[in-house]
Amino acid sequence: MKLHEYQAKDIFGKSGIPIPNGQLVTAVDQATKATQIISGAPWVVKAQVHAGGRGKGGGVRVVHYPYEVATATEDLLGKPLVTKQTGPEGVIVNQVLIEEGVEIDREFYLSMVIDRSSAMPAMIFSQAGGMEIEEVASKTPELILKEYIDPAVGWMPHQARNLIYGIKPPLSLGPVKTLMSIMANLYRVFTTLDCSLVEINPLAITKEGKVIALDAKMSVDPNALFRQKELLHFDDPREKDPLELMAEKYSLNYIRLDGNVGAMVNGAGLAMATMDVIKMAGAEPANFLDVGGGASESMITKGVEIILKDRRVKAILVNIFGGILRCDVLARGVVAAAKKGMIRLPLIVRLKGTNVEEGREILRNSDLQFFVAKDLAEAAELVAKQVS
Amino acid sequence: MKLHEYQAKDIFGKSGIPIPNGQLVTAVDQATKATQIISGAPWVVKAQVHAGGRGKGGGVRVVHYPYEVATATEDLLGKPLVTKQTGPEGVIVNQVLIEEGVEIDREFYLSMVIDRSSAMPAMIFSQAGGMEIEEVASKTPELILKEYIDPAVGWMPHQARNLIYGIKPPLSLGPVKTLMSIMANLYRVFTTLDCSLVEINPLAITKEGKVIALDAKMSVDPNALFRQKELLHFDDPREKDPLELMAEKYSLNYIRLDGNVGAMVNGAGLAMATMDVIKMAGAEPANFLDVGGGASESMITKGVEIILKDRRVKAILVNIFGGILRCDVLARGVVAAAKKGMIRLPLIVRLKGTNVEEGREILRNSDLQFFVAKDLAEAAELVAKQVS
Amino acid sequence: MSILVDENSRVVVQGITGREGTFHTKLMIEYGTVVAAGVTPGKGGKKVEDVPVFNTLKDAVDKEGVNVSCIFVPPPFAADAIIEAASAGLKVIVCITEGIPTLDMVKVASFLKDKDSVLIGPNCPGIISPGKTKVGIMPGPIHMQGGMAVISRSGTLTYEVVDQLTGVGLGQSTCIGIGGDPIIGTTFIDHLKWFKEDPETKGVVLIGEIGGTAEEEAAAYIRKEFNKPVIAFIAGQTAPPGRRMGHAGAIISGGQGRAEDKINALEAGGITVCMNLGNLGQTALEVMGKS
Amino acid sequence: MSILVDENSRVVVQGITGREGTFHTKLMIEYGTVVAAGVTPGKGGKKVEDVPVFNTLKDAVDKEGVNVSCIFVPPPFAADAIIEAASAGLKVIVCITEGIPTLDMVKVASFLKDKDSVLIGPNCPGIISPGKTKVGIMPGPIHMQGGMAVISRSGTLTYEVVDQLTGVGLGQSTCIGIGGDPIIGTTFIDHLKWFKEDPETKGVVLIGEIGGTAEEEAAAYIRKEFNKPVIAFIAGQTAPPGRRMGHAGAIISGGQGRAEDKINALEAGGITVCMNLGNLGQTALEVMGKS
Repeated sequence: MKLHEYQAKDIFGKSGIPIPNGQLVTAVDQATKATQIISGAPWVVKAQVHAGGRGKGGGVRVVHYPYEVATATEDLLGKPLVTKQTGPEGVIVNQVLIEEGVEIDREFYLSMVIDRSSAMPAMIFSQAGGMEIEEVASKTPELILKEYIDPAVGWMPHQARNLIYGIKPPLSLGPVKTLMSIMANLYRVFTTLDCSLVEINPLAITKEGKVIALDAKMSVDPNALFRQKELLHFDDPREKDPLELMAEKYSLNYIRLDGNVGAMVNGAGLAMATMDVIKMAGAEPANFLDVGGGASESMITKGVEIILKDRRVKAILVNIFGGILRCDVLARGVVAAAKKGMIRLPLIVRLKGTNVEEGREILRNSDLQFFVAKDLAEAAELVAKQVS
Repeated sequence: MKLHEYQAKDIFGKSGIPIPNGQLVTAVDQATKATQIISGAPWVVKAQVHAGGRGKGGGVRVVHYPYEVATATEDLLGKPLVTKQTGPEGVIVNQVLIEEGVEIDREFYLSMVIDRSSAMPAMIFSQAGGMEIEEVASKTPELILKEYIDPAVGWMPHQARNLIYGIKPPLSLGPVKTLMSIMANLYRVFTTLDCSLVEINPLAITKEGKVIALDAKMSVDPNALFRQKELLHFDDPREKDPLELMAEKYSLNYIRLDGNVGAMVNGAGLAMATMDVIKMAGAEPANFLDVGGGASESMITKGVEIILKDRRVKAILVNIFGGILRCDVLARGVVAAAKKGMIRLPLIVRLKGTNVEEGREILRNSDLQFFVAKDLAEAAELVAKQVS
Repeated sequence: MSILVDENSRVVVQGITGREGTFHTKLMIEYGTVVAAGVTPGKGGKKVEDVPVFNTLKDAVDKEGVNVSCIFVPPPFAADAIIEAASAGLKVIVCITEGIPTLDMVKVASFLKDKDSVLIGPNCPGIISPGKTKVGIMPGPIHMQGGMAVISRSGTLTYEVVDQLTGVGLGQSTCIGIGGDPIIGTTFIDHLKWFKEDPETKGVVLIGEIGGTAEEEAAAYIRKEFNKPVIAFIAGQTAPPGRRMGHAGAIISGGQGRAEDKINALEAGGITVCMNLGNLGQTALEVMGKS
Repeated sequence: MSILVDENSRVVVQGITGREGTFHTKLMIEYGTVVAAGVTPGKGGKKVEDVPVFNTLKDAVDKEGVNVSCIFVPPPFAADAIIEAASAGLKVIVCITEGIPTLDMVKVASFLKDKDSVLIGPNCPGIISPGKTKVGIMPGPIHMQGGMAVISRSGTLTYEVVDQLTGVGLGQSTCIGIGGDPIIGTTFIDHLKWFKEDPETKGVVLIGEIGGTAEEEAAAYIRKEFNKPVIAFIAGQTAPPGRRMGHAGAIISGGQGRAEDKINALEAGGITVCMNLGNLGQTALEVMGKS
C-alpha cells in the first residue's frame, strides 16, 4: 500500500525525522491561508499523487509570492497530472502539499527496503541525492552504500557511521549526529510499520546546517495490514484504477494493461505466462487476472464482468488448471455471466485438471458461444485469430 | 539491583500482568485506612524486604479482620525480620504491603533468567508453584519446563503453548489465554527493563478462574542502569549493609562477611582466591574487597577505612598484583590511612608487579608497622599467626 | 531416490483442523502420504481423517515421530508455526500459507540460519516425490514417477509444466514449489545442489518469474557447478514494471527483476530457455533426448 | 605455534583515543605487538602513539589490513564495537570492556553464531602469546614463552598464576582471559579445542571461579576429548551464595555455581585441582614433570 508524501512526512515528523513545515490543502482558498502559517518565501507547492516523476511532470512548483501559491494550487487541483509513470491520461490531483522552501546546501539519498538475497532489511545511502537512484546506480555505483540489518541486533550505530563517514567532503559533527539519529529513526519506522519501502530523496542539508527530509516515499507491506490497522486510513482509493478497485473488493487479483485480449486464469504464475502466450501469438493482453484457488462461482462471474468493462477488450481467454479451483465452478461462473448478457465477445476456453469433464459439459449445455482449446498452444492461436 | 515486591508488582500492573489490589504502608494508621480501600477479608500483610524466605520468617500474615491488619503491620514495621537469608540480626522492615486475599485453586511457578550456556534468556515454568523452585528441581525435575528465547524472533506463542499444554490436568481456554499473555508480557518486561531475574511464585489461578501474580521478585542488571534511569528510584539503600553502601559510593567492590581477617585485593578473581587462602590458613575472611584496576590513592585509603569499620577485623591482608593499579599508589593510600591513625591492627602486605619496588620503599619509609610477605603462601601463614 | 521427501516421510499437518488443512490432509492421504499427526492448539486429542491432533508440535514429534511438516495456518500465525517446527527439529518444513508479512519472514530466515531444517515456501504448492509422497496442495494425478526434477516459484504454472512433462512421457523425481514471496526458505540453488547428488534425477526444469535475482543466481551456479541438463521458463515477459503480479515477489522494481535479464543470464549459462509455455514439454523432451 | 594471535597479528584498537585505549596501546607496542590502526568515530586522521586513527573499523581493515581487534570502548557502546568488528571480518576480537549489559551480550552472541570471528571476553584481560604478541592489558614482563596454556575467567588472578608458572620455569604458549561475565564469546572448551591442536602447548592451566557451569562442562570435555595434562584452580571456595563476587558472572545462585561442585567435576575428569593458590606453580611443575 502506497502512502502519499504528506502522509509519510506526517509519520516522519512524529518519529524524529525532521521535515519542512507544510500544510495539505484541497481547495485554493486553503492555499492562500496556508501561506500565512507557513514561513516563506519561497514556498513549494507539491501535487500529492502516488505516481513518481512528479517533478518533471510539473507537479512540483517553487514560488515566491503568496498569490503564486494560490495560482499553482489552482493549476494542479482537480486536473490530471501526467508523469512518465501515469500513462498519457495522467492522474487527477486531489490534494496539494504546501511547504516552506529551504536553502539547500547538499542533497543525499536515504532509503530502506527488504533485500531478498540476504533476507534482511537494507539501509541504502548515497551522497548523490536529488537524482533518481537508478541513474546513480548505473553511472556511479560506487556512490551507493548499503548496510544489511540483522534482526537479532537491529540497526547499529556503526552501520550509520559506515554510511556517513564515506561522505566527501566530510560532514561536521552536528549533521553527522542528526543523520545518525535519522537513520535509527528510519529503521524504527520501517520495522514498526511493516514497510516495504521508505525513501527520502533528497535528504537535504540546508545552508544553516540542518538535515531535513524534503521528499518522502513510503509503501507498506499489504500482508501486514492486519496488524497495522491505524495505517488503513492512509489508503487512497482515488489513486487506483476503478476496475482494479472493483476487483480488490471481490478479492480478485486484477491489473489493467493496454491490450485487447482479456485473460482469466487461476494462479499468478500461470496468469503471467498466459499473458506472455497471448503476446507471443501476436495479440496484446488487456489484463492480468488471477482468480486464485478459492474462487467461487460469483467471483468468476465478477471477474468476467470486470474484464468486459474494459472497452478495449476484443476477445477473452479463460485458462484454468483446476486444482483447488474446480473446472465446474469456473464453468458455472462463466455461464452465469453469459446469462446476464455480458458476454458478446469471442470466448476461448482452455480447461484442465480437477472436474474438467464436468466443466466442459456445463459449457456445452449452455447457450454460450465459445471455442475450446485442447492446450495452451492452441488457445493462443485461437485468440490471435479472433483479434487479428 | 533488587526491587521490592510492591515495586515489581507496580511494573507488572502497568504491563498487563494481573496482580492483587494492594497498598503500600509505612505506618500503622495507613494500614487501617488501607482495609477500607482494599477488598477483604481476608487480607495479606507482607513485609517488604529484599531477603527471601519471608513467609517462613513470619513476614507474611493472612488476617481476617481490619484490626488484625493493623496489628500485623505494627508487628512488622520498624522491627527486624529474620529469615534464612538475613543472618541472625535480620533486616529492619520499613514498608509493608497490604493486599486483598484471593482464594487459590492452583499455584504455578513462572520466571525468566539469562541462561549462560545458550546465551539466551530463558522462560521457566512449573506447575508445582508455591514451593521453592530449588526444591522442585531436586525432587521433581520433570515438572520444570524451560524455553529459550532467540533474540532475533523474541518470545513466540508456540513457546507459551509448549509450557502451558504440559499442565496436568489441562487448563480451560480462559486461563490458557491469560497465561499466554502473561508470558508475552513478562518477556517484554524482562527485556525492556534489562532484568536479570523476574520471578512469579506463586502465579495462582483463583477459584473464579482468574490468573494472578501473588508474589513478585525482580532484579535489574546493574550494568544496564545507565539506560534504565527511571528504575533508579526503586533502589532502596536501607536494605544494604552500611559498609557496602559506603564502598559503593567510592566505587569499591566490598562485600561484608563473617570472619576476622580484612582483605584488600585488586581484581575480583584474586580477591576471591585471597579469601580462600585466608580460610585455608585457618583464619576467616571478614570481607571481599576488590579495589579494581583504576583505584586512586584516596580510594585505597577509603578501602582501609571501610575494612576497619568492621569491629570483628583482627588483621588486614593487602594482596596486590600490580598491573593497571600500581604498587606505589597502593602504598601511598595505605600510608595515608595510617597517618590518619586508622591502622592499629597487624598489617600483612604482599606486593607484586608494576612499581613494586617503589611501593615497598614507600611503606618502609613510613611509620607504619607491617609485615612483608614474599608470596601468597607466606602471606597466609603470617595472617593465620596474627589472628590465632 | 528423490530429494527431501519420500515414502519414509512422516508428515505432520500444522493447522489440520482448518478448512484447507483438513481438505488437503484428505488429498495427501489419498495420494499415499503418511500423515502421522496434526497440530492445532487447543484441539489436542481430536482426530481429523483418522489422524491424531496434538496441541503442540513437540507432542507430535514425541508421540508420532513426525519428520516433515506441512503448514496451513493463517498468515498472522505462520511464522510462529515455522519456528515451532524448526525448534522441534523437523527436517523438512513446507509452508503453504500465502500472505505472511515480509518482516516475519526476515525473522524466520534469521532463526533458521543455524538450524538443520529445510524450509520450502512460504506461498508455495509444496513438494512431491511422485509415487512416494506428496506434501502440499498440487494435484497428485498429473504427476508420474521418473527422472525430471521441477523447481518453480509458481503454483498452477508448475502443474501446467508437470502435466506437459507427463504428457510427453517425462516422469518426475521430485517437484518443488519454492514459493512466490520475496523471502523464501530455500532457493533454486539449494535444490539444485540436492538434485545434483540425486542419481534418479536426470534433468531439471526451472520455472522462474519476474522479480528479484534468484534466476540470475541460479544461472551462475548452474554454469559453474551443475552438470545435468536444465530447461528454464520465465513467466512475466510482458509484465509492466512496478506492479506486483499476484505473487508478492513478482515485481519489477528499481531496474531489477526483468524477464529479459533472467532469460539472458540463463542462456549465457548454457541453459535451454523455453520462450513459449505451450512448448515446454516438447522442448524438455528434445533436450533430454539429446543428453 | 600458539593459538589465535601471534607475530602476524595486526591489531586495531577500538576506542584508541580513550584514556585506557591510549595507555594500553603504548604498552602493547612496547611489548612488540603490531598495533596497526585505531578506531574512534570522529577522530579519523589523527594519530595515537604513531598509530593512524580511523572513523570506522571498515576503513582500518581496508587501509591497514588489521585482523585482530582490541576493544576499550565504554560499556554502552561495546556491543556495537564487537558487532562492527565481526561485520568487518576480523578473525579475533578481544573485548576488555567491563560492565556491558547482559542483554547486549545476548544480541552479540546471536549475531556471532554464523560468523567466523572469535570473541574473547568481554570483561577480560585479553590474550597473549608470550614473545610474539600481546592483545590486552596483562603485564607483559611476567610472561615467558613456553609450553603452558592458561585459560582463565579472571584478571589479576591470572597474572598471579602466570607469575608462578614463570617462577618455576614453566613458560607459556598462549594465555587467555575468557572473561568474568555471564555471557562471554568463547568458553574454556573453545580454547581447549584449539590448544589440543597446538603442538607447542604441552599442558593447560585452567582457572575457574564460582558461578555458572563452565568448569563442569570443561571437565566433561577434557575427560572425553583432551589428551594433555590439565591443572585447575577454582576461586571462591569461601564465597557466600547469592552475592555477586566482583565479576557479574561470579555468583552462586539457584543451587548452581558452587566451587565444590566444580572441583568435584574436575577431579572426576582426572584433572589435578590445586586447592591452594599459593602452590599453583609448584603443582604445575609436578604435573608437567610427570608427563
